[in-house]
Amino acid sequence: MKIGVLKETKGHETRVALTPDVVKQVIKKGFEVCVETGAGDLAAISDADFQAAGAQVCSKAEASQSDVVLKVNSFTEEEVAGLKEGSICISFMYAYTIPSVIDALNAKKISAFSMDAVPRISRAQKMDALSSQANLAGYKTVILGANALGKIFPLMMTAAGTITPTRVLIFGAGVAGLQAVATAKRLGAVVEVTDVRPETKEQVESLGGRFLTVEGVEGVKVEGGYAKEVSAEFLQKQKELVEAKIKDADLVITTALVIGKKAPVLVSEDMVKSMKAGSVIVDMAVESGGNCAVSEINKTVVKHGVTIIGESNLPALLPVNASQLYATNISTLLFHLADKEGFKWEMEEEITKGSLITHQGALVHEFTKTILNK
Amino acid sequence: MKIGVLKETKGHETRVALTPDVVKQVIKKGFEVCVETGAGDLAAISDADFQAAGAQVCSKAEASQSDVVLKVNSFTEEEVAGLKEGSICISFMYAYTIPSVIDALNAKKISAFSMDAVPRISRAQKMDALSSQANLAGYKTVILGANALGKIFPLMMTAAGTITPTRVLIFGAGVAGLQAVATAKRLGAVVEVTDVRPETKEQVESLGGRFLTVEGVEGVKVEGGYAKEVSAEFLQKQKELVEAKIKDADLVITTALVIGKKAPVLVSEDMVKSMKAGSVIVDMAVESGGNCAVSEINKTVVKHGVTIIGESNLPALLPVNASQLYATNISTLLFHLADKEGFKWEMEEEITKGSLITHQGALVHEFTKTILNK
Amino acid sequence: MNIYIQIAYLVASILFIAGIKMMNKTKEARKGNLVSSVGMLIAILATVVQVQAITLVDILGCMVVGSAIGLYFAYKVEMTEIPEMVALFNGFGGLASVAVALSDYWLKTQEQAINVDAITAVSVALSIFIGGITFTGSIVAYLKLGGKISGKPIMFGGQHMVNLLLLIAAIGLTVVSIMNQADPIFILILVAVSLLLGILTVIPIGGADMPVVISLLNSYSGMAACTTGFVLNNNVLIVAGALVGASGIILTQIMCKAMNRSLVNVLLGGFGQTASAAAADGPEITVKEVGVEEAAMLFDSATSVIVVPGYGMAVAQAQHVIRELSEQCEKRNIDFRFAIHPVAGRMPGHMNVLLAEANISYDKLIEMDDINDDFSNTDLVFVVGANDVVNPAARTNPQSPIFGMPILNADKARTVIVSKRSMGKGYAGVENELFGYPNCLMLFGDAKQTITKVVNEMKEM
Amino acid sequence: MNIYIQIAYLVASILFIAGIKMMNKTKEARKGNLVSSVGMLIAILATVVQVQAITLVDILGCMVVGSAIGLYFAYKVEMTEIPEMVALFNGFGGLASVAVALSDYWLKTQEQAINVDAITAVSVALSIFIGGITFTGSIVAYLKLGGKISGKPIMFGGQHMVNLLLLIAAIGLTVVSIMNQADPIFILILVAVSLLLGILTVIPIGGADMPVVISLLNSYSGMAACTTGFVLNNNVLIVAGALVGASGIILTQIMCKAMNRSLVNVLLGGFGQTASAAAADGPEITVKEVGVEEAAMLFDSATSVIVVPGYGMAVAQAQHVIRELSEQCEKRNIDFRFAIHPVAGRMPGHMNVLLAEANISYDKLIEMDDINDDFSNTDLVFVVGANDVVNPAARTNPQSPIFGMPILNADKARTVIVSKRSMGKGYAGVENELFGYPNCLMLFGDAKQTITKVVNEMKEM
Amino acid sequence: MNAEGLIILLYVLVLASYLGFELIAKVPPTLHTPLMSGSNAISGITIVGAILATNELGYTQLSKWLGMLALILAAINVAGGYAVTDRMLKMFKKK
Amino acid sequence: MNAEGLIILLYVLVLASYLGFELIAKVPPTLHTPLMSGSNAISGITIVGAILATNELGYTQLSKWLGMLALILAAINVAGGYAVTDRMLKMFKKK
Ligand SMILES: NC(=O)c1ccc[n+]([C@@H]2O[C@H](COP(=O)([O-])OP(=O)(O)OC[C@H]3O[C@@H](n4cnc5c(N)ncnc54)[C@H](OP(=O)(O)O)[C@@H]3O)[C@@H](O)[C@H]2O)c1
Ligand SMILES: NC(=O)c1ccc[n+]([C@@H]2O[C@H](COP(=O)([O-])OP(=O)(O)OC[C@H]3O[C@@H](n4cnc5c(N)ncnc54)[C@H](OP(=O)(O)O)[C@@H]3O)[C@@H](O)[C@H]2O)c1
Ligand SMILES: NC(=O)c1ccc[n+]([C@@H]2O[C@H](COP(=O)([O-])OP(=O)(O)OC[C@H]3O[C@@H](n4cnc5c(N)ncnc54)[C@H](O)[C@@H]3O)[C@@H](O)[C@H]2O)c1
Ligand SMILES: NC(=O)c1ccc[n+]([C@@H]2O[C@H](COP(=O)([O-])OP(=O)(O)OC[C@H]3O[C@@H](n4cnc5c(N)ncnc54)[C@H](O)[C@@H]3O)[C@@H](O)[C@H]2O)c1
Repeated sequence: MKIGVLKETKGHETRVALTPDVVKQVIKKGFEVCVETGAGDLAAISDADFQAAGAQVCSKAEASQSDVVLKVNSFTEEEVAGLKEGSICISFMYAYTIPSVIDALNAKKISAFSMDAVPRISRAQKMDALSSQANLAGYKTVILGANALGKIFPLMMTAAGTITPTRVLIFGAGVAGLQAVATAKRLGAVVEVTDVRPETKEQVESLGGRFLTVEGVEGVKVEGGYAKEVSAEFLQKQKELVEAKIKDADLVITTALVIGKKAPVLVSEDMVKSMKAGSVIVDMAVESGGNCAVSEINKTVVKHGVTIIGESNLPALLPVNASQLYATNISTLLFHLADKEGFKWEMEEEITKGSLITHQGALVHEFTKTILNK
Repeated sequence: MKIGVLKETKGHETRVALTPDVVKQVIKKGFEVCVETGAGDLAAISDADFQAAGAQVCSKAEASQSDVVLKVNSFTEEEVAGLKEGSICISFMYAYTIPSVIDALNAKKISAFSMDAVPRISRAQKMDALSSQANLAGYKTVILGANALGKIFPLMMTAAGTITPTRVLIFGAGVAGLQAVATAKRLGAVVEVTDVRPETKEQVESLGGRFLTVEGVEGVKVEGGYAKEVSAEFLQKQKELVEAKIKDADLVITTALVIGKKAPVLVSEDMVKSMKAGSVIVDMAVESGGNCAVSEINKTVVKHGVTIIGESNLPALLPVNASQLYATNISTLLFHLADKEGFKWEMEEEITKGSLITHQGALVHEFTKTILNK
Repeated sequence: MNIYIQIAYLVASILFIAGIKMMNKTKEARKGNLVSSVGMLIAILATVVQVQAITLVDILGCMVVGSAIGLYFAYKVEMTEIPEMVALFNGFGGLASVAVALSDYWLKTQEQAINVDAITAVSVALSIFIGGITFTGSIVAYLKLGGKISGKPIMFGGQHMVNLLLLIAAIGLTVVSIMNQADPIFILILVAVSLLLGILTVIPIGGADMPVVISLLNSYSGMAACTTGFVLNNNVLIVAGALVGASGIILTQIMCKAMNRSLVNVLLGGFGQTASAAAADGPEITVKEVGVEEAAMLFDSATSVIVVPGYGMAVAQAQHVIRELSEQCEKRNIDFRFAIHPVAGRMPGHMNVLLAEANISYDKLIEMDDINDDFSNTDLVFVVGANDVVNPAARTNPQSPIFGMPILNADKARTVIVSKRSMGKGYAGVENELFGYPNCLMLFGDAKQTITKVVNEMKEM
Repeated sequence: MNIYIQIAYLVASILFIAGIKMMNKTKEARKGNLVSSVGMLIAILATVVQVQAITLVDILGCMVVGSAIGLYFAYKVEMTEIPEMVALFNGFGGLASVAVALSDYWLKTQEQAINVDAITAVSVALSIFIGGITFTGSIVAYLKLGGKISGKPIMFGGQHMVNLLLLIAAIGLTVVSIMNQADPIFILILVAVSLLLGILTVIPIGGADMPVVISLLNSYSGMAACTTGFVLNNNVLIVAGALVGASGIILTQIMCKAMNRSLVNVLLGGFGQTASAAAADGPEITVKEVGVEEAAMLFDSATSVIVVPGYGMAVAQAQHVIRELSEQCEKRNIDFRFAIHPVAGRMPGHMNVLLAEANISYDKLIEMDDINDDFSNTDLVFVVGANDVVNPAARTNPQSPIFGMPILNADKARTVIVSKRSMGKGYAGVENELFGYPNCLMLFGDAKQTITKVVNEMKEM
Repeated sequence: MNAEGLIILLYVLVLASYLGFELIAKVPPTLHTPLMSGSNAISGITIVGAILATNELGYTQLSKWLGMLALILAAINVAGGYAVTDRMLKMFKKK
Repeated sequence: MNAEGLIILLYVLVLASYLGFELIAKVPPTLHTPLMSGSNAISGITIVGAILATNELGYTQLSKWLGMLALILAAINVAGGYAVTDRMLKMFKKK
């Protein structure tokens, strides 16, 4: 089977779906690999590197005609047009956001697997691109914040006076949030975290962060690691707690996402106003509408004296590592679904079932169907 | 006595010579303070903040007419024109670089003290603005590098593979270099350092860095904490050592300055070529000519696949802390030289003697005279 | 008595003291045992030279037979059976004291028909009483440990009452026997009562507590020897017996403390059940617990150690004390590495962050794939607050939610110690059968606290 | 002898043992002294009840006089003079032994004109010999310590030879006196020889070594009492004397080790000069060293501790073990903080970075200006590898290159312990006279290594 | 035995017991079992009594038989005890 | 004294000395001086001998005088020794 890797077309994207190391593994398994010229340029991987690893370097058209085509970001309608009828494609899709692409895929009977839909079960952890990318994003968000901030993170007692440590307030202690805690803490900041899931308290503390516990209120139902239902009372109390804390914060990082929904607004404009001049907010959820009311996508804006960073594609700022991890994720999924003879199509198997979006001209993914009401 | 604080005019400058906290102290000592409007804007200090601290906020002209005028960067000829005849000014000057300004100062019989000329003796440590700013610069250089680098600093073993730690190579273990070691180390990098002064080995190791020891060669004479003479043989051996190491480095930071001279070129263009694609160099000495052969002042350039950052004013990227520390430095010097009744003019006193550049219409600073051959 | 013999006894006593003192230190312990055995030899020789030539044959014969039996068993037993063996030997020692005291008493009161003085008589009674308890108690302990009878505590109502009554009876019998020295029946009943009491005090005790019991009985046998010394007016018996009696009590107390029990409980007998840490639900996993001292010993005697850190290490913030552990091991030239599972903890790189904070060199952190083959050659794996990442169900049980997840082969090591607070489950919420494996020992308690204790133990070794 | 009296003596012996044992622990020491004094009371009472009514008055009279003198001096002396006082008391004890032995001997050989057996005679001679040395040796020590004679070692050629000859003479005199018990001259010469030997062995010893000498003489006085026990065939004297004799020797050895000298040197007499840790150059600073045990004790008994870290902490990478120290202190509810000097280390914030790495909470780090007034209320300041930042010359000596630099007022604390490797200078290259202050103790050695030892000591307390 | 004799034996007993306590107070846990076993061997000192008891004529008398029984048992205790302790301690030798 | 008696006294001596060694082995340095002083007071046990020696009639005899001298000295040692030790130890009390 021939695997094609396309150069990303989305603005700001720097990642590439396979890296030379992983290409070698893919070839070892008996696949052929063909990479679009310049695909790795922005991730510091040259065409020569790919060739050295055993891949062919070819034109976009040629790569698109492979049996399986890999990408990081979802395929556009034009890209789908270039694909072979009945072929297979794998990438992040967030399928519920792109109904027209789904139609295009179905029209060409292309089977599409989505990386973001791989179920988060234990044995699929190696394919969990959401985690791998969120982890990097969590690190990067702190570096971005540290870079934008007019002060240093650690406490420092010097001859010219004492510099107080930067106070970082983090919303959401998922994968990205936790890595942000760890990174900010290493750099010497005082880190406070709020989350709706009670078990995150222990996790945050295990990294040296302080958890803002909403006292005396229950009302959070957790299902499969995700907060399913949060009572209004809880949210109100949480907001009051946060409002008191955000005034002192130098850097605010928001990471709260709810899959398939608009991100909750956690930092209102009033809160922004209450913050100190010169402080910084990094909104990681800006692509799904933002956790901060005044963040703007892919822009750094200054509002009420506060710098608000709305970078939508943080992993793309770490192209080397992000590509490396994504390549492992996607190749692991590939090896799980297929061998050199072809795909296994075990339609009832959990991972296949969870990640397959379109197949034989139909939208088969339950969750996407629900959201799109199809 | 009335103290004036001017808004900085140099491009990229964000600092301000006094901060509200320090203004309070100055006023407590019996001085009057008058700050140019908008002086603190870029350091997140509003005019209102200054007023709250007891300072008047006034026009540039008015502030310039104070008995003592404070700035961060050296006064320009135009600024000197606005000063009162026979008044006193204090700022960083690097006097040997600005003969024309010196003439202007002398013409108006202005006594100028330079912060960079304060002798680095124990009791003057609180006035040591070189140290306080270099320290911040050392931190910032790592943050800049981390932000520009396409990978993360720490070792990370994840389900999607292991990310190897970033290798940071630092040239020069002065104040800035050491802080860079500390910061890179905390973020999880593997840090290697080269310096000509042998005692820096212990200092680097005390921060967890590895020191690249040039084996079997002596030839470094240290005087007053500065390397005075380095043998050619030593430099050659050091270069060979570094050439071997720089190939593996992801981030190179150069901090080697020699006061009153052009900075030594430590990273040649060949070395840059030998580096991996995607790696980053931050040249802290870019203002004095650069430690890297291909760095450009105030620009970030990509050469041979390597990103080279030539930011000349790193402390200005941390305006809050940089202003805070600088204000302490400059006010401490002020209190040392004067009380509310006026200046003491103890001309033989070490600090006065060391930092006074012009006085009563003449250039009186020995070192500056030597360099300018006056 | 000949002065030289007396001096020999004094020398023997000194050698016993020196021997015990040397057995305090790991390095000198073996020499200490030798020293004390030389003392014993001297004491025996000094005694043998006193005997009549005509009985010498009997004496040597008995000694040869006894020694042969003793040596045979000492060298034949499996290493794992040593505790039983010690118990058995100890019982013989107790019975020997009974026999000596009875012999002397019988000789005087029955055969020579003289009345012995009260002090001697009381000594005889004490010797019989303590020796008798030691004998049967040790035999029961021997049987329990060897699995020849059930290790479970055997209890019945009023046990304490019966013991008390027997004790009172023993005192009464002593008094009566002194009054009527001509009639041997009382002293014989005393023998029977002591033997019974020995059985009754030990049967209610569970198998896991046997080491403490043996230590206590060892102390008793010393006391029995000591009282025999009073019977025979012999200093070396008094010194050696008192030494053993006192040191045995202290040792028992130390062991009790290590097991969280009070000596009073032990002395009263019937100090009950083994603490059994049963799993909360699901298929019951029977685990073996290990104490901090034993854990320290296991580290001390290992040549290679792999630490598997997990989320529990992060929760306990045990990383710093683990570094101390690594320092202790490195001091002993033990190969010490960390096996980092890719999803250990709750975020990617969780373990890396914490171990870096504790200043553990990157070289020591080995990826799963690189270390997984090394586990089978490793003496000791120390699992610190990890659970799912070492759960063999991921390899073997297709029903398990973690089936298919690659895991660290911790179970393949010679010995595994798991530090966690309870039988609580990990993130995936599944039982971990590793904990019940024969090579796995549980070190319960907060990781930071228990490891601190282990490190302290190691520092003292 | 009456059995009750004997039992009383036994009880007294037990109380002495218990008392000494309790004096091992700071908390129980005072009670231990009481326990041993009760033992003494019992022993005295048990003896007094034996005496004839007619001599009772003499005895009570002498005891009252003696006790009054003893108590008077005990309560009168200045605290600083206590060592002399102990030496003096000790000398009296030695002389008392001489007198008792001589009295008994005189009574028997001269007044009752009987020949005593060899064992008793040898005991008498030993008693006189040891007691005599103890007496004059203690008196010399008393005089030296009190400054009544020069504390300098007084030496002359052939000193060792003279001592050896006197020793041989003493042995000869003993033998001869046993042969000719009727002639008291030999035993009287023996008295003179012992007294002389006591003087000669102590005069060559310098004043600084006197504590060791007193400890040794204390041990001798115990031995003298012990031999007196042999003379009088009295167990309590033997037990108490032997206890003191043995414990004194061990104590002497411990003290020697703390002072880096060998016991052999001490026993031979003339073990000379004080070791003085002199500074390399510049004005000589005389410092007091402290051992890890004592340092641990000082921590243990402090209620507030401030740590002053400096560049040496960074070099030694001692931050982690300092965290352990802080944990030990916090366990004891000792207020534990860090005073961070703004230029400690070699870069701004050097200490901050390292202490953060060791996970020390930011709250514990106090800026110089905020903590400088607290030093005078602090029990213990622990300076770890800092030098310039605590150098009082910055305040007092306008010639010093660091004059005018603000420093941490470590010297104001009740006690200062300085951990550094040697008398090496700091960055500024100047001598630090703090190290010679009376409240300052030097803990020499690599900071990480020594503090680890201190922490280990504390864990065992 | 008279009271005088008893007293002196009590001295010995008390001192030896005290010494026993002191000696063990600091033994590392690893050595608990060997120490127990080693001191068990010492408690076989009864063998001295057993020899004296066997030092009888006339096999018809119980005291003789008891003595011989004691002697065999004590010999087992002593020989076996020392040997097994030694075996245990041999294992502590570092490889 | 006969050899028999000597032997038993030697037992006592040996055991007590050993005990003395063991008891002191771990004393913290702060307690060195008080311990020295306290055990010095114990060594005043000679007072028992002194009492027995004073228990003589006839002041004309040297043995009596020596006894009284001994008794006074020993009493000084005992009373002064305990008192001074106590004073020292009082200072160790935690504030
Ligand atoms: N790394 C990631 O990115 C990530 C993200 C999300 C989920 N996960 C999942 O998390 C799991 C990680 O496995 P793991 O082995 O590291 O952890 P784990 O399976 O969650 O087990 C942690 C164990 O630590 C013990 N523990 C908790 N606190 C302790 C303390 N103070 N002292 C001692 N022990 C303590 C708990 O047992 P007791 O309660 O008995 O003490 C628990 O069994 C995997 O299932 C993985 O899939 C990982
Ligand atoms: N912070 C800054 O920005 C900066 C920058 C440049 C210069 N300085 C200067 O550096 C000095 C800092 O003062 P400081 O008190 O921190 O340090 P210091 O005065 O330099 O003294 C450090 C001491 O640490 C001891 N030491 C070295 N290694 C040790 C080890 N392994 N274990 C124990 N002790 C060790 C040394 O004594 P031994 O050799 O006897 O062990 C030395 O006396 C000031 O004079 C300051 O002006 C500071
Ligand atoms: N294979 C695995 O087992 C695996 C791998 C990765 C993640 N996970 C789990 O998946 C879950 C989600 O991880 P993620 O990083 O994708 O999270 P996410 O990006 O979906 O959400 C980020 C965090 O924001 C929090 N949040 C939501 N609403 C909030 C509000 N109003 N205020 C504050 N916080 C709010 C969430 O609770 C979550 O912790 C976690 O439980 C994680 O442990 C499991
Ligand atoms: N008050 C004080 O005591 C005080 C305060 C601050 C700094 N200092 C001392 O001043 C000195 C200089 O500090 P700085 O930060 O201003 O240094 P700097 O900026 O002048 O130089 C930076 C470093 O570059 C090194 N360097 C020079 N040529 C080099 C080459 N060819 N290769 C590699 N490295 C080279 C220098 O040795 C120095 O360590 C240090 O000794 C420092 O400790 C003293």
